[in-house]
Amino acid sequence: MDLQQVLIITNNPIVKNINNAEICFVRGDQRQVLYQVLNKVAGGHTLLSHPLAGSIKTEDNPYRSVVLSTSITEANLSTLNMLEYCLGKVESGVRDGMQSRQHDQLAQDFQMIDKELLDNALQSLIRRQV
Amino acid sequence: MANIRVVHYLNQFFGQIGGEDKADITPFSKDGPIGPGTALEKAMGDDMPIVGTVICGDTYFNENLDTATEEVIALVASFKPDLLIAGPAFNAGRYGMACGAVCAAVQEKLKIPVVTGMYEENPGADMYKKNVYIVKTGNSAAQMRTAVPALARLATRLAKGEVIGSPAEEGYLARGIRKNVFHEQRGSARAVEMLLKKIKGEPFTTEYPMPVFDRVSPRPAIKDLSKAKIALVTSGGIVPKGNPDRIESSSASKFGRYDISGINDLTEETFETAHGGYDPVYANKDADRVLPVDVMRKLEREGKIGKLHDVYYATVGNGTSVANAKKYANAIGQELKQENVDGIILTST
Amino acid sequence: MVKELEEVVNVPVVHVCTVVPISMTVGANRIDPAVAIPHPLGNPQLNRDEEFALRTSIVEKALKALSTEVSEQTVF
Amino acid sequence: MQLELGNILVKDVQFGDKTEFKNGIVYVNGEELLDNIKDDRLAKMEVHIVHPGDDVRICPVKDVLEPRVKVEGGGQVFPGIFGNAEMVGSGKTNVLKGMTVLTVGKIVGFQEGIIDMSGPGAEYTPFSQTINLVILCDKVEGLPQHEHEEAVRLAGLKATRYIAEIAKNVTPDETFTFETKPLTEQLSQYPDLPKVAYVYMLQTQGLMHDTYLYGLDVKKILPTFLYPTEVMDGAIISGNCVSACDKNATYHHLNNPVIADLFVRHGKDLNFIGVVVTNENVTLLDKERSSNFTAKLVDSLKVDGVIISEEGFGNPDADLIMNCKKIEALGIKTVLVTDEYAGRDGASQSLADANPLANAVVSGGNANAIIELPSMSKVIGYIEASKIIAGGFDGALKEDGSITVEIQAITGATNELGFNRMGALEF
Repeated sequence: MDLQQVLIITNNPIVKNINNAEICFVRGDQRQVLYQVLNKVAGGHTLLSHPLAGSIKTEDNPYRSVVLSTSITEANLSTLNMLEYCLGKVESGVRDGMQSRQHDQLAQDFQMIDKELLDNALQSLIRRQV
Repeated sequence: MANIRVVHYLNQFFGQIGGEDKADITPFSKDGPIGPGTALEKAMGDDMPIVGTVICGDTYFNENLDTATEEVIALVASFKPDLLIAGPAFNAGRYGMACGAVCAAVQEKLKIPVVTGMYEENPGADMYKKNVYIVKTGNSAAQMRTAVPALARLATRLAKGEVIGSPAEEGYLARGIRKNVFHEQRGSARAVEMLLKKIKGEPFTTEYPMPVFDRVSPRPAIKDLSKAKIALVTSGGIVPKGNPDRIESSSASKFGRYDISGINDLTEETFETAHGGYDPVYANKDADRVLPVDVMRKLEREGKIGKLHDVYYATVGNGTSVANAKKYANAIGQELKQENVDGIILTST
Repeated sequence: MVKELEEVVNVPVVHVCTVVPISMTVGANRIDPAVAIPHPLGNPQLNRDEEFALRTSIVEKALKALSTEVSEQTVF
Repeated sequence: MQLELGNILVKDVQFGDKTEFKNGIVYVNGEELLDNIKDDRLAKMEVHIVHPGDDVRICPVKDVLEPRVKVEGGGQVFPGIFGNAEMVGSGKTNVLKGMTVLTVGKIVGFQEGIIDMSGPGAEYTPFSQTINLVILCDKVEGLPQHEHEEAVRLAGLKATRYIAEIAKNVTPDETFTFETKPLTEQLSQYPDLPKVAYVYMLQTQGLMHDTYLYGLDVKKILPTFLYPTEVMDGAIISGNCVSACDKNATYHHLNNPVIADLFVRHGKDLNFIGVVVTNENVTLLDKERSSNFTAKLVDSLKVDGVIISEEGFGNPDADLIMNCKKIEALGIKTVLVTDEYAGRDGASQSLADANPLANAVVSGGNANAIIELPSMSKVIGYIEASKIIAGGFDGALKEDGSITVEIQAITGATNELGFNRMGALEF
């Protein structure tokens, strides 16, 4: 696949102008990104990267970029299931009142890590037929 | 040490008032222990007298949940207790619900430790085990002899502020709280042990039972439809003609709340769909095809249901139903709770 | 949505829906299968009376679901 | 493949004029050590020695290593980083037991990793029980994070190799022999015992989350087979900076407890066939592919059961469940080792994925549990980091120097190899 077939949902300000990829910028926290992903998956887009980051607590991490296909097929129930479960995880963190840290000084580092994970996903996808 | 004042909650049967015929009796209290309370008091020892017993009929309690709870709390409070014990309810469903509700309310309002006992499959156990300690009992009053010491033991520990051990040690139903402990063996050794048992087909206990899915346990059925107030909610985007709230056709950021008192039928002239995800022709022609107001009114007239709630709620589920659910179902739910509806019909396209 | 309503309002909720697997996925406990996506409680092919009867039967099934005890996800 | 591990019991580590091992004591010439590991990318480096019971807090810890040196057999410890990726895992290897080399450096803002040598925090990390040679590294101005990570990683590896050299000609205090035969022979060695393999998941998400196998970035591998003894010779090293509580430090890899405990029962209760190494990637297709290959490899090993260990949390939970599901579908029994993020009150959903087939799980504990760490008279590193480390939160660092953190911030606290005795249970 090439980047034209890729839709990136992100709230990370340093994710922009990735060649031909379609970027949907979400103003909001990681939850909002995931809800947007959920909308798209329910609308038939294929989820390509896992909605959660690895080993960075969702309630701490302000930035998240998730990769989907631009093409639309039937909504995938098992993906919806997974998203629901991931959202459960994120929401439980919110309920716990754990979103308590200041992110100002960390913002750049979180942005950089998120971008790095995104680049890894794109590199892995780019040579692939979907 | 001063005595620990214990209050005991019982239903009409264990309170020695009578059987099902007395199940609608309103709450009242008596000094001292009654029925199973006598054995409980004995098991707890001299420094934990049961100073009073509060009794309420199961039917009355369950049919008047809010008022009954308040009445019971007031009676409990009048004894100035340090601890409340309810039941045990064994497998009696309504009694279990009452014991759970009383315990939860007393714990929250009076801020004293509470404990009850019931059979694992009692619906009250499922409902309240997360909030209160429920000692695991057998399924009928025949098991009173084993239930009493278990209940007394945990009650004593709770009253004295002792550290409560694991469900297995203390005999209560697991509450779903994950706590760190130090095991005898390190994790890898435990894993090897568990694997060998699993391969041999021997029983083993997982340290983390997988939640299959974050389900909500089914709520009890409506007993009498002819008295029930039913609310309609739809994710099919049915709105008054002109879409006064400007509900978006997809990714809706809000929900609508519309009064249908006096409306017997949704017509092409009065209602339409704001949904952008399906062919709107059919719903625009007759919105009852998504939100069955006409049928509900007929059933209301026929007395098959008590009342159709005057307000219905509409959202747009265009690929967004799952998403928006988390955001606004809560808000709709809070409103419907205030209105004391008895059941909800949710229609989706 | 159905899950949250049941939890928050603490009363039975029946989900009248066209795609039963989705309803299962979103965690509905009482499920009442409907006709088709654009007209879950109707059928434009039928005449007015027939359609009303069809809708009545679906709603009555929903009410039956509300008044039936269930212990797990149940399709009526 | 047969390996004899020779443990040299280290009584103490002290600074000295010459780096050598004498009378049970490791003497370190600090300047020579720093000389050996110097890197243009690192501006300032310091060496400290800390002991169990010291009133010392180390923070933020990047990696923990253990000095090991090949005495006999091919290759060298940390193959692929050093030398030509020659196969390791046979012959003899000496270990300086009881000490670690521990790197400290602030690489990203939210990086974590506290080791308290005494007090309540010490109970949660195994590295409060070892004598630690601490190497503190500061980067030169403007060095990008991935270069910084690499520089600190190499500094740790080089320092460990430098120290390990002194163990080469020492007669070990105790020796242990581990052997795994080639597959067909191993399968027939104990025909009556259940055959067991180990599925070893490694964090491979990208910067700050990487692991290396014979020097190769593990996100680029397909799941592969290893003899357990290869791991003991440093075939797997950590490049992981995040998630202190449940990342596998290089020390954990070298001393992998699953491998150790499977060997304890090997030939008695089970037949330990070998190790399948797999990764934890970011895309779903990569996850599917890796878990397919893992299941296929496990199937080809003809085993009755596997232990699967996770590293990290979040999307790796999906890999864990996929591996479990696909291996169980083959009729092979699984036990999972993971940890939990159940919220501070322990009431939240623990993992980001679940499946009823995962019915045998060992938990390394709830990483969100809160702990109060009193102030320490000495801090090595940057205590300000505790304000922003992943387990910390606003107000975590109090004026008296005490901090309130989730145990997530403590290095190795909820290790998912099952290194510790701690675990979470339902109450």
